[in-house]
Formats: sequence, C-alpha cells, structure tokens
Amino acid sequence: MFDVAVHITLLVLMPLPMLGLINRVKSIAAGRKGPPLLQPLYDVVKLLQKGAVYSRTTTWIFVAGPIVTLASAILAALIVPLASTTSPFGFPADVFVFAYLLGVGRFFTMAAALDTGSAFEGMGASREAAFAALAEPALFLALMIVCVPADSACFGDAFSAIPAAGGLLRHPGLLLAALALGVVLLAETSRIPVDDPNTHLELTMIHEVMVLDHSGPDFAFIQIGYALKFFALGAVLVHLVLPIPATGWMAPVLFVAGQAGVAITVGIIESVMARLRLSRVPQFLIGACVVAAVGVLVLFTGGRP
Amino acid sequence: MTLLWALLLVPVACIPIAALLPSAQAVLALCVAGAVAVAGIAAALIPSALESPVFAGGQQLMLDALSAYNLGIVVFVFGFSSVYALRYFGHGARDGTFGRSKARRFGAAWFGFLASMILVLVSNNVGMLWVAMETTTLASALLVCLDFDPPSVRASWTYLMICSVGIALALLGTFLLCGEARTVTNGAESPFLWTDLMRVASRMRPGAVKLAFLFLLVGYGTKAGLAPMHTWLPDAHGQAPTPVSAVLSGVLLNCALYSISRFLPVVEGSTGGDGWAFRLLVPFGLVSIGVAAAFIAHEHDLKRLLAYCSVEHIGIIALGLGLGGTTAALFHTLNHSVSKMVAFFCVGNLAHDHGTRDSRAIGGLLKTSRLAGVGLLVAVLALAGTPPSSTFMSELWIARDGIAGGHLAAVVAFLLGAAVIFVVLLRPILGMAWAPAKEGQPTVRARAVDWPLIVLPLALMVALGLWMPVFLSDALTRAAAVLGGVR
Amino acid sequence: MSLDADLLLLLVIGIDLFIGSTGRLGARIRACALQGLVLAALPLAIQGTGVLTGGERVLHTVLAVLATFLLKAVAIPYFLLRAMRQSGVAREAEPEHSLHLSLLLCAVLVGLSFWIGAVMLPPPEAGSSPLGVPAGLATLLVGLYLTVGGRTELTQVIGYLVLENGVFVIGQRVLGEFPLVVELGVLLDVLVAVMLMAVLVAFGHRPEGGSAGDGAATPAGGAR
Amino acid sequence: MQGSALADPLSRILTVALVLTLLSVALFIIAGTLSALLGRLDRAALAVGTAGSLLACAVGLAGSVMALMDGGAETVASSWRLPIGAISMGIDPLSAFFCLCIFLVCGLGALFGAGYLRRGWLGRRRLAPALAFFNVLAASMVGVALARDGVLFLLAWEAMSLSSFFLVTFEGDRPETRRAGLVYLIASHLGLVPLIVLFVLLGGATGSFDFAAILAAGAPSALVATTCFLLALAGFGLKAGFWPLHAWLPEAHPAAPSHVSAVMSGVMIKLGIYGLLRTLTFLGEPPEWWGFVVIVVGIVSGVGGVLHALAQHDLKRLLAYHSVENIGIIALGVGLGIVGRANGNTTLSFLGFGGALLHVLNHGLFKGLLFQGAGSVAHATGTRDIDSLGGLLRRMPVTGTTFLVGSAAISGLPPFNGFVSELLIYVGAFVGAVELPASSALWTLAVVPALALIGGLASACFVKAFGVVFLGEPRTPAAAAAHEAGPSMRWAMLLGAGLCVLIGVVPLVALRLVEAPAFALSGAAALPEGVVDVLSAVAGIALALGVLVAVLAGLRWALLRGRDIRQAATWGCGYEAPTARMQYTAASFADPILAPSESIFDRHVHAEGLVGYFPVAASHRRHLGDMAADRVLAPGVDALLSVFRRIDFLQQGGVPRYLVWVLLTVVVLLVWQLGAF
Repeated sequence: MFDVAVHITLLVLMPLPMLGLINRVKSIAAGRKGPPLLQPLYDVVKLLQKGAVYSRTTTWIFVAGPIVTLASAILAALIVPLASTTSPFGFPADVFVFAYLLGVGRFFTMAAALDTGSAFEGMGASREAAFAALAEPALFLALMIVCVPADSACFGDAFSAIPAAGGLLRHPGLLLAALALGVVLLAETSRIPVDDPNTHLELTMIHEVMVLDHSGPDFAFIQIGYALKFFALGAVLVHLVLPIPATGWMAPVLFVAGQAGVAITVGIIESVMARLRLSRVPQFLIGACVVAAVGVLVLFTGGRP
Repeated sequence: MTLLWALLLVPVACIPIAALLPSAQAVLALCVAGAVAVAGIAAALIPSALESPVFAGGQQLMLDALSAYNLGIVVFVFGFSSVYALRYFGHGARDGTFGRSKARRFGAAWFGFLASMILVLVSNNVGMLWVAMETTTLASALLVCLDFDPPSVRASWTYLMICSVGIALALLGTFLLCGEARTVTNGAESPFLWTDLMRVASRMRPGAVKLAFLFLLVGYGTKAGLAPMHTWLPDAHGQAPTPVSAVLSGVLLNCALYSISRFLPVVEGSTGGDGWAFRLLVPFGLVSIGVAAAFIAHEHDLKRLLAYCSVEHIGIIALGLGLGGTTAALFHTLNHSVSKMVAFFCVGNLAHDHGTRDSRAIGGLLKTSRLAGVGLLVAVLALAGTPPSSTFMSELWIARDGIAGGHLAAVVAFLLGAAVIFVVLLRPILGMAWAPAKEGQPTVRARAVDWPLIVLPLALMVALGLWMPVFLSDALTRAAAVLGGVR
Repeated sequence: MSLDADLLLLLVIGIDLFIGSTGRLGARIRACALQGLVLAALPLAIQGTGVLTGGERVLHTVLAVLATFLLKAVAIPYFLLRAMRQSGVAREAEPEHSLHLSLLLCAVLVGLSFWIGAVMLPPPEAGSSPLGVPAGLATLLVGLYLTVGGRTELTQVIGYLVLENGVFVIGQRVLGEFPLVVELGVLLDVLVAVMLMAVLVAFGHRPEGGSAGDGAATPAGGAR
Repeated sequence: MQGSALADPLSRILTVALVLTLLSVALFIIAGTLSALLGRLDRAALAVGTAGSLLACAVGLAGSVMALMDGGAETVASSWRLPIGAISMGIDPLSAFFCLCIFLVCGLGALFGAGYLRRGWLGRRRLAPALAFFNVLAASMVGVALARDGVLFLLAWEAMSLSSFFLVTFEGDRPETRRAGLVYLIASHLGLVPLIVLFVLLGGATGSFDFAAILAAGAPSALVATTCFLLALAGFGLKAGFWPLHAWLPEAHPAAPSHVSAVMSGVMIKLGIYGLLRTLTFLGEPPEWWGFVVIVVGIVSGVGGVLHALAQHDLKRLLAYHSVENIGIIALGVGLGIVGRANGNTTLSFLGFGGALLHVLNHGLFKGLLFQGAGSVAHATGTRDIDSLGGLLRRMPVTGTTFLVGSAAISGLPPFNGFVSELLIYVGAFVGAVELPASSALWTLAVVPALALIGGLASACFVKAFGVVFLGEPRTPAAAAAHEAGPSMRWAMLLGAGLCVLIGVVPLVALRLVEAPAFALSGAAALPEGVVDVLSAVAGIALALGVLVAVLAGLRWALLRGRDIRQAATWGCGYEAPTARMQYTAASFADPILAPSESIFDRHVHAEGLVGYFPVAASHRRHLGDMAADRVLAPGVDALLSVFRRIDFLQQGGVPRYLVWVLLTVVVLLVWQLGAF
C-alpha cells in the first residue's frame, strides 16, 4: 500500500514542476530569472477554471482527444516504476502496453487536431505522425535492450535485473539504450531539437500547433497529459541511467534527483541547441534507431548478462 | 463383323446420295440423318470393341479399345456438328447463298470426311491408315474452300500443300517400318497389319524402327498440328465454315494424333519399352504450348484464336502421352474436342450476329447475344482449364502423372504455359464481354436449336469435371492399355 | 538384279536433274510424266519377266503398273498442263535462282543421297538394286527442294509429285511391293490432291487472286 | 488430431459441427442458385440471397464454434467419383477457426451488402449475379477450409477465385474495373500453378491427393519438403498478398463492391494463410530458416504495404494496401511459430501461431468494418477520393464512429482487438529473443522494431484517412451533401465495431478461440504460462482506460457546467476567411513520412509551380507507383509479350517457309537422335 502511495504521490506532484524546471534552466541559461517552478501548475489550474471556445467545425472527437490522451498518459505513468524498481501497477509484458498507451494518446491528439479543419493543425498532426512512427522502433529496441537480459517484458523485472554496480557503464548496451531513449523522449515530447515548444511561428510547430484550438479545461487536460508523458518517459530514462534500489529511502531521493537531472539536461539542450530543420528530423530519429539496434547487437554478441 | 463394314459404308454411300439430292435443305437433312445413323452403328459397336477388338475384312479392319474410344468422340462431334451445319447453312439455303451445287459439294465432302476419319480409326492396315489420313486432308480441304473466295482458297491451298508434303514423310516412315517388318515376318504375318507389327515388334531392329518413327511423328504430327508444323492450321481452321472448323479442330487433329499413338507401342515393343518414343513427344508438346501462347497473345480473329488453342491442346495431349499420363491424355482428348466444338459453334453464331469475327469489333457480348456469349465464355473457360471443367481435371491428371514419372521441369513448364494461355485466351473474350455494345447492334435471341447444341456439351464438360462415370473410366483404362501405359 | 532396274533408277535420277535445271514449267511437267512412266515400269524391271508367270500375283502387278502409268504418266500431267494454261502462268517458270545454281544444288542433293545410302543405311539385300535408296532419296530431296524453293504454286505441286515419286521408289526398295489396296489408295490420293491443287492454283491466279502462297500469311479480318 | 474421435461420446458434438458447417455450404449454394434463378426480380433475389447468406452464416458459425470448443478432428469422405481426387471434407481446429472467420465476415458482409446493393444499385444494374457469386464465394471459401483432398481443395480454391473475379467485375463497364479484373484473374491463375505442383508433390509416389494419405505417408524428404514450402509460399502467398506478389490486390479489392471488398480483404486472402499453415502440417518439423524467410516476407510486406497505403488517395485502395500490411503482420506471427517449432520451443510457437491466427480474425473484423465504412462513404458521396471528402462525421455519425473504431483497431491500439493479436506476436518475438540461441534470437527480435514501425505508420495512415475523410469541413459539395448509410449497413458496421471492442476488452475469449488450432500447429499441449496473465492485464488496461475516460469526461462536464462555452471559427492564426479547400490534404499529411523513403519508391510528381509575379493557377499531383507492379511485373509482362511478338516469324512467308519448318524439324530430330539408331 505504501508503494502505491509513493507512486501516486510522485505521479501527482512531479510532472508539472518538471516542466517548470526546464523553463527555469532555460531562463537561467539565457541570463533571466525565469518563471516560478510551479508556473505550469498555476497555468493548469487557471485553465481548469475557465470556460471554453469551440470551433464550429469540430465534433465530439475534438472533445474526446484531450480526455483520451490524458487517460492514456495517466495509465502509462502508472505502469512505469518510479521510486522503486517495480511499479505497483506493473504486469507481464507491460512494456509493450506502455508504448501502445502512448500511441493511443497520440492517435487521439492527432485526430482532434484534424477535427478543427485547420491547415496548421493538420500540418502539426502530419509531422507528429511521421516522427512518432520513426521514433517507435527506437523506443522498442531500447526497451528490448533492458528487457531481454531480464527474460521479462515487464518494467519491474527488467529494472530489477539491471545490476546495481557500475554506474552508467553497467552494460555498454544500456548506455546505447539510454541514448536512444533520450532521443525518443525529445521527439515524443516535442522538445528541441525536434520541435521548439516556445516557438511563435505556427508553421514550424509540431505539438503546440496541434492543440491551438483547445481551450479551458480541455487545454488543461492536454497540458497535464503532456507533462505525464514527459514524466513517464523520463522515469524510464532515469532507471536506465541510475541504479535506483528496490526499496528504502534512497529510492525516491535518487528518483527525484534523476528526474530533475532529466529536466535540467533537457533544459540545457534547449538552451544550447537550435531546432533541426524539419527535413533533418527523420535522420535524427533513424540515428536513434541505429544506436538502439547497435545496442541490441552488443547485447547479443557480448553475451547476455 | 458386318457392323464394322456398315460403319464405313454408310457414310460412303451417303457421298453420292448427297451429290445427287435436289435441294440444299435435303442435303443438310441428309447430313444429320447420316451422322445419326453412323452414331447409332458406332454406339452398337463400341461396347463390344472396348471388351475385345472387333475385326472385319480378314484382319484389315479392326476396332479395338483405343479406336473405339476415339470413334466415340468422332461420332459425337460429327453428330453435333451436322446439326449445327443445318442451323449454320440453314438461312443460306433459304436465301440462296448456300445453293444447291454448293450444298452438294458440302454434303459429299462432309461424308467423305467422315468416312475417311472412320477409316483412319478402323483400319488395321498401316498403309490404309495413311491412305485414309490423306483422304481426310483432301475431303476437308474441299470443305475449307467451300466458299471459294480468295481467303478460303489460300487457306485451303496452304493446308493441302503442307499436309500433303508432311504426310508424304509419314508414308516414307510407314514404308521404312513395314520394310523392316518384312524382314522379320513369316508367311502368315503381314508387315502392313498393325496387329502383326505388334507381334513381331520385338524382333525388329530398334534403329530402323526409330528412324521410321521419326518420319511418322513429323508426318502425322504435321497433320495433328504439333508446332512447329502447325503453320497451316490457323488459316484452315479460321477460314473453314464453322461446322467444318468444329470438326477439324475437334476430331481431325485427334485422328492424326491417334495415328501417331498407334505406332508408339510398336516402337516400344522394338526398343524394349524404354519409353524412347513417348519421350520424343514431350518437346513437341511443350513447343506447341509455347507457340500457341505466343500467337494467341496477338490474335484478334476469334476462329484463329480457337485454332491456336487447338495447337495448345494437341500439345497438351502429346505431352500427356509423352509424360506417361496416357489415360489422362485420352481423357483430355475428349474434353478438348467437346469444348472446342462448342466454342466454334458460339463463335459461328457470334460472327453471324455481329458480322465480324474480330474480337475488337464485338462488344456487349453477354447482352447482345446472350446464349452464344455466355456459351463462348464458358467454353473458353473450360478450354483454358478452369475448374470444375473436365479440362482442368485432365490437365491436373497429366501434371500428376508427369510428376510421378519424374518430369517435374516439363510439368512446371506445361502448367506455366497453360496459365499464360489462360490469360491471353480470356483477355479478348472478356474484352468483348465488357466492351459496350456497338451502335445499332441489336440483341439477338438464340434459336431453339442453339440451346441443346451449346448447353448440352458444356453441361457434359462440367459434369465430367465432377463425376467420372464407370463406363468412361473403363473405356479410358482399356484404351490406354492398348498404348501400353496404364496409370 | 537386273540391269534394267538400275538403268531405270538412273533414269529417275536423270529426270530429277533435268527438272532441277529447266526453267520451263511445261518441260518440268512432261519430265514428271516421264518419271511416272519410269516408275510404272520399275516393278516390271525389278521382278523381271517372272512377273508374268506368277499366277495370282500377275494381276496384282499388272494392275499396279497400269494404275501407276495411267495416273502418274497421263492423268496428273494432263491436269497440271491444263492448270498451267488456265492460270496463265508464264511458260518460263521463274528465275528463282540462276538455273546453273539450281542444277548444281540438285547435283549436290543427288550426291548427298548416295552418300547417305552408302554410309548411313545398311547394305541392300542381295537381289535388290543398290541404286534403289539413293535414287529414291535423291528424288525425294529434289522434290522437297522444289516445294520449298519454288516460287510459283505449280512448281510446288510438281515438287510434291517428285517427292511422292521418291517416297515410292524408296518404298519399293525396302518393301518389294505393296498390297494392291494400299498402292491404289495412295495413287488415288495423290491424283485427287494434285487435281485439287491444280484447281486452287488456277483460281488463285485469276486476275485478283494474287499469290496464293504468300497470302496465307496474312490472316483474314485484318487481324494483324 | 486428438486420437480417434469415434470412441469418444463427446465426438457427437464434432459430428454435429461438421454437419452444420457442411449444411452452411449447402445453404450458400442453394441461396446462390435461387438468387441466380430469380434473375430479373432484383428485389426477390436480394432478399433470398441475403437471407440465405445470413442463415448459412448463423448455422455455420454455430458449427465452427462447436468444433473449436471440442478441439478434435473429423473427416467425412463420400463415394462421389471425381475424375481424380475425392470429395472428402473434414473439420479440425484449424479449419474450424478459419470457418469461424469466414462466417463472421461473410455474415456482416451480407448484411451490409443488402443495404449497399439496394441503395446503390437497385434498378441500375442486375443484382442477381452479385448475390449469386457472393454466396458461391462464401461456399467456396468454406470449401477450401474444409477440403481434405488436394483436388477438392483446388476446385474450391479456383471457384473462390472465379466467383470473386465476377464480383470484382460487377461494374465491368468501367475501364479501371476491367483492368483490375484482368490483373486479378492473371494473378490468381498464375498462383494456381505452384499450388498444383505443390499438391502433386505432396502426394508423392502414391499419387494420392488425400490429406490423410499425405499425412500417413510421413514427412517428405528435406528437398521435397523445402520445394513444397517454397511452392506454398509462392502460391498461397500470391493469394494472401505477400510482397511482391501483392500487385493484384490494390487493383482488385477497390474495384469490387464494398461488401465484397470486405470479404475479400477480410477473409479470402486469409485462406492463403490457411493454405500455408495446412501445408506446414504435412511437411513435418520445419527447418528454422523457413521461419526466417517468412519473417522477412512479413517485414517487407508490412512496411511496404503501409508505406504504399500512406501514399494512396483512393480510400479503398488505401485499405487494400493495408491488407498487405496486415498480411505481413500475420506472416510475422507465422514465421515466429515456425522458428519456435524448429527449435522445439512450444511457447514461442504457440504465441507466434496464436498471434497470427488471432490477427487473421481481427483483421477480418476490422478490415471488413473499414471497407464497409469506405463503401458507405463512397455510396453517400459518390467518390472514394480522400481529398474530396471531409466533415463526414457530422453527416454520417454511425459510419464515422465505427470507422474510427476500425482505424484504432487496425493501428493496433488498445483497447481494441488489433492490439491483442499484435501483443501476442510481440510477446512471442520477445520469448524467442530470450530463449533461443543468439543467432535465432536476433531474427525473432527483429520482429519487435518492425512491428513497432508498422504500427506507427499504420496509425499515421489511419489518422490521415479518418481525419481527412470524416473530420474538418467537407471539401466538395458532394461531401457536404452526404447522408448516413441505411439501417442494414449501419447494423453491420455497428456489429463489426462491437466485435472489435469485445475482443479488445475480453481478450481471453479470443484466446479460447485460437487455442485449439494454435495447439495443433505449435505442438503445445497447454497454454504457455503467463499468456493468461498478459491477456488479463490487457483486459484490465482496457477497463481502466474506459473508467478513466469516463471519469475525466465527467470531470470535464462538471468543470464546464454553467460556464461560458462559445462557438467560433477555427483559429486561422489571424487569417479571417479560411475555406474548406485550405485544409490539410491527405497527400500533404503523408508527405513528411514518404519524403524520406522517396529514394526507395517511385514517386511521380506532376507539379506546375507558381510562375511570375501574378501567378494564376498551380497544381501539384503526386502518385506513388507500386514498386512490385512497376519494376517487376510490368517489365516482365512486356518482355514476355515482345518475345511472343518475335515468334511471329513462324507464321510468315507462306507455303515454302512453312515447309522449311517441317523439314527443319525432321533434320533436328535426325541429328538429335542420331545416336539412337
């Protein structure tokens, strides 16, 4: 019961501030003070209190989009182990379910975007679809690198099986997996260098442009869902990189530190890099797939642990 | 046995009668009556001949299982074609385009053709076999140029010339074979009688027999339309009046192939049964299928299309014999004859309704001439070997026997060729079915007589594809036993 | 073996060469008739005078000789000559090759036949002419050359006749004699075939008829 | 397969099942014949044909479910005298499973077809042929599944091809339909060649076509077995639509009436999979590399199919390419099953075959549903061009919603059925990667990213299809004037969608259906451990998703209650006069995905750019040629035809030339056989 409580607490408390942390890091890097860490939370609360404006073109799909996206993000985040090697909500083969839950959310976000009939939102959906399709193999390959040695396609078993000693170099394949997963994280959550969440030109946006027409609670749902997705993918990355123990007080501490590290790293990347040209993004993602594939080969040729 | 003589003499007697009858209608009626009479006699003869050979005229005439089986096909196709001739020439006879003299010429040649084909089948004397074979050429050449217009005369000329020269080679082969046999026969045996040849076969020198068989194969093969000696065939079959085309394609080719197959057991007996003669048929079969595919692909004249299709089927039968599927090949003979006959009937009706045989000029096939159109489609499907037609079954059977005999490559080539032919054959037919009807093309109602002519044989084809009657399988087995191969 | 038979067979070969070397259709047809005559005489020569004392076989031989003579030496040439006149084909056959070349080719064919007869076939039995097979083969080959190389239909028909003669000579060599029915049947067939051919040729050479042989390649209905 | 069924009293169930399925065949044939006989009475033919189909499907469905639950095998042979072969039919789990798919999809197809034909064609075209051939198609498909004799199998197989050919050419007066029909006919007949050789080879020396005899003769030698396998892969693969043998599929399926497309894509091509699986049962223990071959075929088909689908503008053509993709997914499962079988790993083998079989059922359901949806759209708007549609969800709510369900299912998203079967294949691949030696494990592991990529692309493609067709504003007046489909069409789609959701939410039921055939194929005796857990978890996730969505929807409702909700125009980023034509099109949507693969595929772009200072008009059209058709088949056909044309010399030159051929033959024979004398 305790682990459920910890899990849910982290799930509720962490995601939105993580986004704030990224913005904070970027501000500092740009020499500004920046908004408070909890600014995303304030935004969401404000949105939840507002009314809404709907396009006359839209149908129920437009309304369903944010709801389904948020629901699937919540489930995905429940499945991933957080401050422990296992998740209280884990089950066999949950790795595949996790990836597909993200897919459900994406599907409905894109559908809702197309529901507006706006060329901009269609453009965003189109790019999202293309990049997600390319990111998918990288995500699965990275997850396989973790799961195959553990003989189980369950996050809990897989993370438990990662040997604690050795830090980042616990296994060379793991490093490559983390690298690939990092790229996937940036792509799936639409961060630089794939997408610039702060851009003001709709023509260059991906995620933001898809949700242009959402307002009020719907938009709040989308923001929460987005944060959860970032949080869940970040959690997987943290587990690959940091030896988080199964139990004990170290686990939440390490986890929170790790997630903060993810946010800070993303913030730094966003500060020092520019967005890639759209036509270069597929190359970036295919690169991630190749990295992960090399990781698999390393895993098999190097003998499985 | 007198019935055997009657079988031969009834059509012979009809020749002068046909030449003397006062009107075209009467000649056409005689054609039907004569064909029916011959069919009746044949029906009486065939069962006993299947049991054991029937002889007449000393040993000169013989009807054994193989010839009885072929005879059955001949009288069936001839009977239907005679009825069709009545329908085909009927309006010509009424409006004068099919005049008395033409009708007489037709009637005489028609019965001469029938008589000579029957003689091919019943003669035990291989010399007479040759004579009869050449007579079929002459009689049918007359039929081909019945209209005596330039194209038909040209076709008839080509036919006559090629087949006469070709078949002269068969005569040479016959002489060589009988000459060899003469050296080993005793006084009681004749080197010309097939039954005696079979008896002395093992004593003949294989080399000489093989040489003779080569000439027989090419000679009769020319008549059978095996590629590359088939060149006369599309012209002749295309230009002949449709009832004649049906008989030419339906049974004349069979008779030529029958002549070749007669010699197979003799050669085998001489060479010790190593299958040399059978194997020789395989390349002819394959080349025929390939050549037919190539020409069908570019052909638009429906009758020539069917003529090339005959080349294909004769090739398949030869291949079946060559690969050891004797029974299957004989079954295929029946299937091809009947379906080809119907196909020609339908094309004849279509050509009449639409005034052309060019597949590109005909449209709305299934609507404007429903019976002939559907009939042609079904007949061509059967010819192309589509299940559940009996053609499919016999082709499958040949494939099975071929592979069981270890001829995988030949069978694959055969099946691929057949598949290509399926496509190229069906393409123009479907084109006619789909194309919109030409302007001013009226919808033609089929005549009452067309229904049995077209529907009955097609129903038979489907029925035989799904059900093998005992008597037919017996007949096939016995006929195949004559050739020395039973599977 | 009688000298007569050898002489007759040499005559056959000589006629082959003549047919190959002449350019005139009429001469060719008449040479054909002469060859028919020789062929009719051949059984008599081979079997010698014994033929006339053999009882039942006499009738057979006489009938065969008569039939051959009547058909091959009289009837068929007559029909061909008539067809030639009717079709109005130029008397000069055709400049297919130069006639020297044609003669040379025929000579080569004759040589080839002798070679085949000597090398490839078993030696003849005692009592039959050694010239039988070469002569027959030579006739056959010359006949084939005429059918294949001939540019007018009548030349082809003549070629067919010569070819048939060659087959007959070979038949006689390997068989001695044929059953009467067969022989008559073959002769009748040849007759009717030639008559038909003659009729067709005559028709084909009516003003609009055009060349029969070439026309066969172009299908009806404007198919190609 | 489980011993003598006769001794077992329970086998009566099996007998009843067999009788019921045979009865359904008879019912199909009777209904088909009756509707054909009714000829010009279109309404009567429609009623009789549809009622007969539905009755037959109901009867057969009962029979096949009974047989599946029983799990045994029973055969009945008749003394009917075919020229060769025999009429011998039987049922076992594999047959029963495919029968189940056939009955389900055909039943829904017939239901849909009743409305579709009545609304679309009544009075404009004779309906009797469509109904007669539909019933014949269904009967022959069941015949294929039940045949226990090679000849009967081929008969039913060809009847299936032909009846579907006549259905494809239902609109034979349209040139593209004719072309499609011809291509289809060519393909299916060429596919028959390897099958004939296959069955003859299987019969071996005995020359028997009887399946029992083939089985009794034992596994053939390795060479024969490999030949048979490759023949089956070619012959059945052509029907199934394996890349690059699929070229006929995107031509034929769109040309058929939609309820027929549904049946063809939904089950007919699956009988190719059935044939492949059935052949495998004759060949003994397969070598491992067969599985690798099938996996590679699956990957190529899956990725190739979905990429081509993305490029399509024609809704039904798009769906047809997705059939290629899904056949690829099924092949992945089959390949895994073979690898498992070769390695004696029953878990892998069960998951592979089970996943493949379940995907057969699932694809039948959602592809049937999608084709029906496409049919409704085409019927309502008169066009299948995706870029001419839009905004249909408002006008056709049932069609749109069910199409959405189908789209999500085919994209493999939870909680729909496509996810369940793909998950089984994922887990199978994972088991293979874990339990097999490294050299084999890499092959099975390759399935995981491939399936992920296929899934991602499929989801992109269906967002595009659903989004552009049903969402946004109508792009043409025809789309704006669209109306909802008729009641029987709606019911068929609703039922199909319901089944998609049912299997997704209660996957254990589906597992129960594939259990028996998967046991038979994999050699497993019991469910591998964990499978039930995984599928229960899937059910749990589906439930959780449902609950969460409901809760969130309630929350949103509560939040918005009484607040200011306004309607406005779509935000145009400041542009105030957006028109429907400005919406993103399907072609633009697919462009970012297709652009990277441009070097692989032949993409033809016809563009007239903007020229000058005051450009008047510009156009941009794109067309993705089918690689297999453009680069392999078309040149092949051209080459063959040109060879054929060159043979013409045989028939030129008249008598002298003809005689040369005769003589040449003699000479060649003499020279060839010189040694024989």
